[in-house]
Amino acid sequence: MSSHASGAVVDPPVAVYASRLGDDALILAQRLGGWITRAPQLEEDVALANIGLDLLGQARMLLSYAGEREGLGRGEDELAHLRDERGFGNVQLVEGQDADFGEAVARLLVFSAYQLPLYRGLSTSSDATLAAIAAKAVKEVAYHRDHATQWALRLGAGTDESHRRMQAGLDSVWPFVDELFEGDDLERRLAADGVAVDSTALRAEWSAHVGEILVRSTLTEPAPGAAPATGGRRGVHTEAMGYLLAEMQHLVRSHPGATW
Amino acid sequence: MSSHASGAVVDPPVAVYASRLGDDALILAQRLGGWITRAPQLEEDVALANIGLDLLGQARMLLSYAGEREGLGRGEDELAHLRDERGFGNVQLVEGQDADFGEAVARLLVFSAYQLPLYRGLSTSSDATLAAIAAKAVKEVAYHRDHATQWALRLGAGTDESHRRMQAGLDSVWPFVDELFEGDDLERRLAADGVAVDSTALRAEWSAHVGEILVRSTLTEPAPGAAPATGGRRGVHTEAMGYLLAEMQHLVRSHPGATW
Amino acid sequence: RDGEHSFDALLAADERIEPRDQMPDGYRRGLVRQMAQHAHSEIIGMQPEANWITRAPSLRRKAILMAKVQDEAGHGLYLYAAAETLGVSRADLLDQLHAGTQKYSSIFNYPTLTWADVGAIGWLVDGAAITNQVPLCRCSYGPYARAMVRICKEESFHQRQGFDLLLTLTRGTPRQREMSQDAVDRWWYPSLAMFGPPDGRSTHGEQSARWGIKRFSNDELRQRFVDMTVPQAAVLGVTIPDPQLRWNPERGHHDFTEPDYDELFRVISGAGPCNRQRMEHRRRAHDEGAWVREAALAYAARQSETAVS
Amino acid sequence: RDGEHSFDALLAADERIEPRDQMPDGYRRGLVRQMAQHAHSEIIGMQPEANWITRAPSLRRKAILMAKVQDEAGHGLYLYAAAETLGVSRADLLDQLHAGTQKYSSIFNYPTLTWADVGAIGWLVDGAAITNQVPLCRCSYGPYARAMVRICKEESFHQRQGFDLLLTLTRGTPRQREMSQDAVDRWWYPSLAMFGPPDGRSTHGEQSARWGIKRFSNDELRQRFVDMTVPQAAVLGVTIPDPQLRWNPERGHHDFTEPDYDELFRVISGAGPCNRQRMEHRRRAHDEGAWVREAALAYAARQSETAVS
Repeated sequence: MSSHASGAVVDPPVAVYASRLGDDALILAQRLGGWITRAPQLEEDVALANIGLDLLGQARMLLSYAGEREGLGRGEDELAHLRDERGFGNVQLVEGQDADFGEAVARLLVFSAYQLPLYRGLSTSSDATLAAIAAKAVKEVAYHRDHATQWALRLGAGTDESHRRMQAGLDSVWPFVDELFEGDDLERRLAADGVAVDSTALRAEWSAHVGEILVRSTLTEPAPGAAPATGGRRGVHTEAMGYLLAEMQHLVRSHPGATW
Repeated sequence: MSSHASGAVVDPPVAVYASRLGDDALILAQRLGGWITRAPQLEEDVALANIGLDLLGQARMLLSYAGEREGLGRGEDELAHLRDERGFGNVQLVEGQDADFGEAVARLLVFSAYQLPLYRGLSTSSDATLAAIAAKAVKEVAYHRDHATQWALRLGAGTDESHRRMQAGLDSVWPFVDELFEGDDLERRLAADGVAVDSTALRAEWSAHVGEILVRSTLTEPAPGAAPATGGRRGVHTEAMGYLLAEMQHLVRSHPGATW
Repeated sequence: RDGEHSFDALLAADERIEPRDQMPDGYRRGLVRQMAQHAHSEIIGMQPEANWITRAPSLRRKAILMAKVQDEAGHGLYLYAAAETLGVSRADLLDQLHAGTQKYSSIFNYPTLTWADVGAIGWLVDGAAITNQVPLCRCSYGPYARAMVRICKEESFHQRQGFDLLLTLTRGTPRQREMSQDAVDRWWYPSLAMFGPPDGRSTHGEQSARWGIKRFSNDELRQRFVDMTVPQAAVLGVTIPDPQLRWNPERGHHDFTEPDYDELFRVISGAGPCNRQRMEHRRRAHDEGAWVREAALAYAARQSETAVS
Repeated sequence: RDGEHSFDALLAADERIEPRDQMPDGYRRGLVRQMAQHAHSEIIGMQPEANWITRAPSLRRKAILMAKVQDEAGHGLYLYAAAETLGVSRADLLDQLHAGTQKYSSIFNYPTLTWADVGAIGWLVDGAAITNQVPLCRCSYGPYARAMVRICKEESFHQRQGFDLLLTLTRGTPRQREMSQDAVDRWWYPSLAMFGPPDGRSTHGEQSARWGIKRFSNDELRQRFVDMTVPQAAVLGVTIPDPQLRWNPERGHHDFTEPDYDELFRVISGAGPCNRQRMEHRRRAHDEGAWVREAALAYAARQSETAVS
């Protein structure tokens, strides 16, 4: 599918790159938004909303920038609400609907432990806008990672049931880990120019952090996935994605041209 | 809200009436469609698909007729996919997402026991199209009611767990019973002309059938609801409806003017 | 300071009662009941708005809505904390909410059917809440008064956001305008009913007034809300669904049609369109979160053991 | 008729083996394995298409799709029943599916990402299935052969519906055309892989051929499918994603690029994009339905007791 038909950002590379990272943040924010009023305690409704808001803020800046560099007059809302599924470039990890709080913690741990070194690297990007967005976001994501870490420790070492559920959550998100560090030509070229971060280089820090948490919380690292996810950056998603987008986009799609 | 803005059928009365009955069938078909691949056994996947297909067929004929009598050039698909929530006239009973198979059986029992005498009455409507649609549908709905009845008996008198769940299903759909027999001015006027069926007159047969099933299956009739549902015919729905429509309409809304 | 004498003296001097002060049992009980009900309303009130977070039609509005619902959780936390100064626990109060022995505001038992409902809730429901709550910033119980100061500041922000949302719709497409009018039509009378029964039928009013908890009657507050809201409706260009509504120059107030108080009592007693759904949602979140709370307690206990040993 | 002699005689005469006939253990085992795998494929194969029932873009297409998925459940029922003539039970076969000890077709481990995928599945996947299955209508085991006759009739109906769906898209808007090409791009090679490994790497082929179960080799069937499909693609106006694809007048067949058989083996052994999801969905439906099946059994037992007493 030519990406134009699906609404994907296709040019220039920096716009594609910004839209991918923006999509990661947007889709996870959407999932976290669905948690509010369903959290195990009020403090956690507040915390998940906070993290969702941070991610949504990152998504807005990144998608706005993608639209600006694309130069076709699309802003954050056109990109969020008027692209088709095949036009989204997020990793599949962020699409999943959490079976329970244990899975939500596992997903956030895995994602924030990836996003933190990514944004830290990006904060020295030769692209001043990306650098500024990332510099602001690093502080937010450090909090996300810490929050997920604290919960992983509590759940992993809490009760037998919480240990079991936290482990099941990890098992469930683990097949989506490899895709985070996959990289592709576009990213490599941008990284060579000092614009992007080479995501394959982030795995060491990720493994060190997540590995330490697993040990401290007596959780077992799931076996390397037989079927690692792949394709999100090329617009190949899980079947959960279509339902997420239907919900997210329906109102805007129902009122062509309206302002909200 | 003026019904035009929401896309509701507003004139002539027979078109409104046909669209209401069509919406009942459409929305329940949509819910049954979601059951396929999730039924307790293969035979039941087949049966629920059958019932869903019957209802979808009724919906298509009723909505096509509504569009025809409305005379604005709208067909079944415009009515199904391009009306807003406030423009749908179905009863709230059919909107609910079943918590389990017991609730699905309870909903189908309650609904088909209403639809059967309704269609039987309508098969002698002075409106030849409505009469023909109803005459065909009577046979289908008789099967639906029988199917739901057989399951209500099996579950009610099966095991302790199935009894508990079947009772919970009944309790859950019971607040939506009164609305079926509520009637309104439009219906009364059409009934006086021999076009429509006065739904208030259907309750006796409904109660006789459902009451007998409850006795035979040792189930308890839930207490009359403190908060009976109302408003579906005027476009006031439950909060589940918006999500159902987002899923149902998203693709069509995403491709304005396309043919499928 | 000692006992009831100083309690009366503090009241008379319009000073704040603090947790360590002695106070009549009825005062304490009434305050706990009111603060709990207020906290519960914040928590249950998250649901009708959260219903639109995943469907908000712009990312800016999504962020505003998410932040608003988050604020409501925060308000719940302040209020439970304020109630805890009187020797009750949040866990017990939540149990009473879940058991149905403590109430929450009837307004949250109506469904949010369209995006415009989010605006109408902000404008009308938060507007009514502020009218009710501003006087509470000066109520006699210190922790409650201080919580209300913070809450009112945020609520008035929310009310402006709701107004702004509606204004965008009323200046938008014909369908958007219809959507706003429809929302106002459905939320107007339930908002009026938020002030409670008319003074003649109100139960706790007099004693609360003497204790400096309630400074204006239900009807006074309702009138104040109507007078504040009518000119805002004109700016929005929506019609308030009350043909009797008009300015009465003799009274210096608007005349208006009272809400259906029988409906109010029905909804309070459980018969609103969403009572069952709201309570089930709340109980499910609580029950499904039990294992998480237990794990956190077990972990904390183990940590403090380790710290001691 | 007695024993192996008559079994061989029946095979030699190209007559059907029936359940009461004696047959070699290997024949029986192989048939059970193949019929079970075939039945499981129908059941799991419902999922990728059912994924679009609630989202179909017209009521007519929704009805067609619902009927198709229903047919697949029906095919599963025929095939389990045919397998049961060999002394196994559907419940046991399902247990083996759920335990992962029996397989299903690898094709259903790919996701349906857009509406066009529903068309591509009908056109390509059902097209490949028919190519595989038509010869089975003449296979040596009677109940299997008769089940296949019914199934093939319905499958060819499904294939035309899939083609018609895609044709509507390729004659539609540019976005619809792109959507169809994208679907064909993603489903082409997995469909080619449905015929199994190339003849050199196939495990059960020879014995099955001798027993009259498999009448053509994997590669013969794959070639037949390609030759049938290429002109249909031209009518649709979609490009088959194979730059090597061309008519070879000497062979009287199309040359084409083989699918990635390593991927096929990976997907069969559990590493497709949706293996986990499909199995979890299937197991969940089965587990969540256990109480219903138990209730039906308990009720039937009580009914027959009552009938006897």
